[in-house]
Amino acid sequence: MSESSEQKIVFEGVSKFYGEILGVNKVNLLVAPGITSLVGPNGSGKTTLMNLMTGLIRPTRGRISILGTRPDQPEKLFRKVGYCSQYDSFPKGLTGFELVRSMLAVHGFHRKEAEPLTWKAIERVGLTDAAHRKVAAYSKGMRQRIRLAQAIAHRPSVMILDEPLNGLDPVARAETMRLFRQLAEEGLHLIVSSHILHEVDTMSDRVILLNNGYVVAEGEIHGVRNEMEEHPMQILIRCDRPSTLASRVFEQDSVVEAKLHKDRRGLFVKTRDADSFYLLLNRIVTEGHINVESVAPVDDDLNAVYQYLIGSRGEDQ
Amino acid sequence: MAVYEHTYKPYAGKLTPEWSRFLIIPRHAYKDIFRSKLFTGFFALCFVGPLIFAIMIYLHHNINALLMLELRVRDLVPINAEFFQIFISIQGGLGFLLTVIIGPTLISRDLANNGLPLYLCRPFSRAEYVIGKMSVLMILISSITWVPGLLLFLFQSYLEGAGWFGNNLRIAVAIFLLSWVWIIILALLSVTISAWVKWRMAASAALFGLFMITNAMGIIINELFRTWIGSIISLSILMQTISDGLFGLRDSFDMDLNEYMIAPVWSAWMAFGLICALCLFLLTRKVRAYEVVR
Amino acid sequence: MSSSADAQFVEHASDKLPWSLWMRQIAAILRLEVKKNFLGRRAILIYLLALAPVLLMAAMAATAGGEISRHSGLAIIIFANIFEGFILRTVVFFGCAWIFMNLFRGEVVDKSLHYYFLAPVRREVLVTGKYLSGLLTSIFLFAGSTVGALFFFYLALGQSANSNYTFNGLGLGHSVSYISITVLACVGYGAVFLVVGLFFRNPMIPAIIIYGWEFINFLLPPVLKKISIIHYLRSLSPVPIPEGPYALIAEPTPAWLSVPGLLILTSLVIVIASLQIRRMEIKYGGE
Amino acid sequence: MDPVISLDGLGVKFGGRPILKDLRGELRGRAIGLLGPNGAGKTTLIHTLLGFHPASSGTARLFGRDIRTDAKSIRALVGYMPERDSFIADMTCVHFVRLMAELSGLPSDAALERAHEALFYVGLGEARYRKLGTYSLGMKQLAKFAQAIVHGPRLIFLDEPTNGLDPPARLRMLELVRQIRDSGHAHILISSHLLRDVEECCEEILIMKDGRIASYCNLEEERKANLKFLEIETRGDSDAFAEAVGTLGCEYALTGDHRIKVVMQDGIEIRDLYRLAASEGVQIRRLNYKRDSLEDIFLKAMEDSDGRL
Repeated sequence: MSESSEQKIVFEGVSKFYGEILGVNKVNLLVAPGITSLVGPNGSGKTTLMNLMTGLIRPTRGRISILGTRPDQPEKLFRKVGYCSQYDSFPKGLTGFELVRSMLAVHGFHRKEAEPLTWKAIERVGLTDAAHRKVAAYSKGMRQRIRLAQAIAHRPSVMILDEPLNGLDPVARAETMRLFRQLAEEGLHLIVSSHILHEVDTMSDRVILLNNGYVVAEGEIHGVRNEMEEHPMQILIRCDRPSTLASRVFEQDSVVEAKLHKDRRGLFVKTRDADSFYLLLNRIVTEGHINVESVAPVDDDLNAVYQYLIGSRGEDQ
Repeated sequence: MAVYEHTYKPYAGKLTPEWSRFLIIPRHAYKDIFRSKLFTGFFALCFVGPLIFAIMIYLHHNINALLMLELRVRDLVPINAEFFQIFISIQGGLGFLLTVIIGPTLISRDLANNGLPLYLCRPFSRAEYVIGKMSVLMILISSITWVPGLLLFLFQSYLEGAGWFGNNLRIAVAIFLLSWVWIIILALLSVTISAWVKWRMAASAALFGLFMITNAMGIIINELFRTWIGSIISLSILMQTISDGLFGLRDSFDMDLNEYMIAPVWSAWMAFGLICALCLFLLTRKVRAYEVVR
Repeated sequence: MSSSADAQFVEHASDKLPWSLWMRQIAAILRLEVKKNFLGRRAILIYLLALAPVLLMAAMAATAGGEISRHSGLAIIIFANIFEGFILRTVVFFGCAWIFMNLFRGEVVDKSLHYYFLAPVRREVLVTGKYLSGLLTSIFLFAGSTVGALFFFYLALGQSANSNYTFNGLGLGHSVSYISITVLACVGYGAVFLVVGLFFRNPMIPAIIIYGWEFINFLLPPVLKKISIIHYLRSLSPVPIPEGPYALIAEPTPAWLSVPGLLILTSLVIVIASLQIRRMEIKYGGE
Repeated sequence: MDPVISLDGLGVKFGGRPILKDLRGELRGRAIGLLGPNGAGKTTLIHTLLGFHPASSGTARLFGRDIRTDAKSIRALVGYMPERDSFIADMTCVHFVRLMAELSGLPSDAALERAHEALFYVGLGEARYRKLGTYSLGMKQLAKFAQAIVHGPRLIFLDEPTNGLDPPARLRMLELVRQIRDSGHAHILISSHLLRDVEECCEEILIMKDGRIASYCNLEEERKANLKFLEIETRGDSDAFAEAVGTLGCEYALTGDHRIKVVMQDGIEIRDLYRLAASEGVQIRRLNYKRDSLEDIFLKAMEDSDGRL
């Protein structure tokens, strides 16, 4: 095995079927350190991909290697992998502290090693005050965080996190994302799935888009956007007289569409040549017939990429 | 062309009377239950008993038929309290099987799917919920116990003549009360078990086991301590004691009960009351919109 | 990111079998599981089961003590019957069924099995740890229950007969046999139910089938008898109990054969469990 | 007109531990966002208003009806979409929604009609004849939503309605909420952790912390209050542009590559900035007021209420 694949997560032609039902199909991936987000509709195979990485399920075809280890060797794999699954359930009757410590003990840590690691992990997710309360009495966000603590406690170099922000309150979301960034900068692999696109946008280094079990796009977000040439740039200009603006923007041939916002206080403009359009806008506004409130590109983000590649049809309707 | 916009609209129509709303639960439950052909078949079989008993009553009063079958009235089972008691206990046994089949999932499925808040966030109380769930069983078991039982009784009084009805009114009362004791205990027990045991098989087993184990324990206790306390611990002997009390019979099933083992009827009724109270207590603990974890 | 602890593990794994690591892991699993077995809500049932024979014998001692002590010969046979019929076939059987089937099935129902599957534990180590925890629990409870039952039985025999039978007669030997039979029963039934809990989605039915098999054991031809646990346990009983008129008599297996036989059966079953769990996928159903 | 919800010293305790403490206030908005960190008591408040928990002190009124005495008639007026997966086993979706309507007192036929209407409205098509057990998470959310509106309630509680939804489903859910809000027939109370969702469909915000009300405000008014900071993203010679802005007399700061924050002075308009841009040949790629976004409001409420964070 080459030096580079020892440092990466590798999927080679991986397919998983549950009976006749498709989990994921023909997945080829090479994931480098940093935050990689999995995005896609429900049932598109995100969780399947994560469960495959951690050996909870076995691929029907293909080969997976996590930093050079096969997922069917749990005794080696989980020295370097931590998985925060979506299952919101816990062994009965434990406090948060006991949960993390006893799982560390199952890892094989001595008690004197396990305790400081436990406290460190609980501190990192901000649960120190609640550490000695029963997990069963935790709120949803706290349960989410103690699962996270359990996954990072043994200091893995790969973290797999299935919707780790689900149920967290705004403050905890921001803190957790900060923690992820910090871990990524320490050189960890973080595989994160999420539905909240603007958060994925700000947090991740690269994105893997899944749909119906297939990988439909992967890479750095803005890179993905730029490759989709056939889609012109869309810009929203909020102003007091959008219809006047509309009549002016067609001076330029590269503008393909101008559409009023529903509330009639803004205009969507689609153009193939953004540079010259912005310069035109400078002139129009300077002339003084229109008062602009705000200007923003609409589709320079993951949301737009998602719309184009997966569409707004979402689930099985 | 007219375009109709379908927007959110409030409801302004009539509402059903509040007292009748608990019946919504059995109505919907039956749709589900009778979709199973097996169950429908079984339920139909429960009416074979009443038919046979009706034929027996009929034969008693039809000399021609007897002649044709070459039977004499003497050969037939006499129609008396015991006759009806046997009828009710057979039908009650079928009612038990019915309960084992449909009882365990009544509440447990709602609990497992977290459905209780959906019921209770509506103008629908906990009591209505429990009564609704119990009435799923109460209606079914009624239809195979006291309803045909009383019909048989009326049939017999019609054929026998006016005097019989008046002289044997106690039987009718016994049929009715015993059926209800049985119905209430089955419905309450199964609803309670259903609320506490989520796993269907385990719940069925628990219901079955409850009768078996209490019976075994009761008998052991009776034997060891030479007492009748065991007779009211055993659910089946308890029921039989109540039955005998109501019909005015004694050790009617030849259970080889020794004299000292026959529990006084009042103690049986008290045990019955205790069981009901215990079930209700357990139910109120579990049937809640939300569990509060401290 | 690698900690010193990490490096230590790798070193272990590479050269020889890491027994000390396995021992630590088993100990950790044991601690977790034993706590769950004893303190979980599911434990109430086994406490009741374990308590039942003790209470029964206590009640007997309290009320019928005098009578029993007059016919101590009969009493010994009565106890042998209670032991086999009630303690062995009912309490230990269902108790073990409950404890051992819950080890894996219970965690699937609670959706908490993945915590173990996400730890760097060999699945064989996991099976061993869980089995030992079940064993610890069941032996503690049911051997305790047997001891309690014996205690009240001797109490019932009355003072004079008591000391006679217990210390001069066969009593002490019988007691030791009864307790060791209970322990062996836990070992054997435990292994069987561990596997049943792994293989079947709904273990209730196989449990009932096994119960039936053990129940009709006396009717079986000698060859089939040997594939059951109750047969070996019965062979060890200090007071033979007739199997009834319809029984096919099989030569009771001598102790030097039946004890290792049971143990071999057990280890075989554990190996099967380990193989099965290596292939197990987490699905929890309804996903 | 009565306020939708009026809180009158409402307190709730579980086992002696106070969860809600002396809540006071009158909520009147058409769509009210209920925000707060985990454990702040949001869900408890909803449950108490539904009558699931008894008030230990004070009381609350919905449309003028007291929760202590009129719980049943209140529950006839509200619809509730719980946070957790909730349904009734082994039923088709239509059947489920119909049953729920009947429990609210609708006659069987009317219930069926309304069930189809509600499902059409939330956009569950042919799938409404399928069993709920086969539904994906997003569809279950929609079914849950349908049951909350089927009986035409006047107040709808939505507990984390967008939780777990994928992006298109989330947009659809928010659109539905806005439609109901704009129909004027029902008030909506939404509890959520996703500030952006609340921002998109609520008019009023109730922020809770530690069982108390940390802030209650009208979003639109809050936003209008602060129109001084402009954030601009440019393409071209941004340093020159920034200096030119400085000559207007505005304070400015470069916040990153091509990003400038400007404090607008009285008498200066956005048009003036465009004039500068035109003369410097700079493109203004992004321009907007740095309003008090909901996030700011939220963080401020968190700080105000206890000073630490």
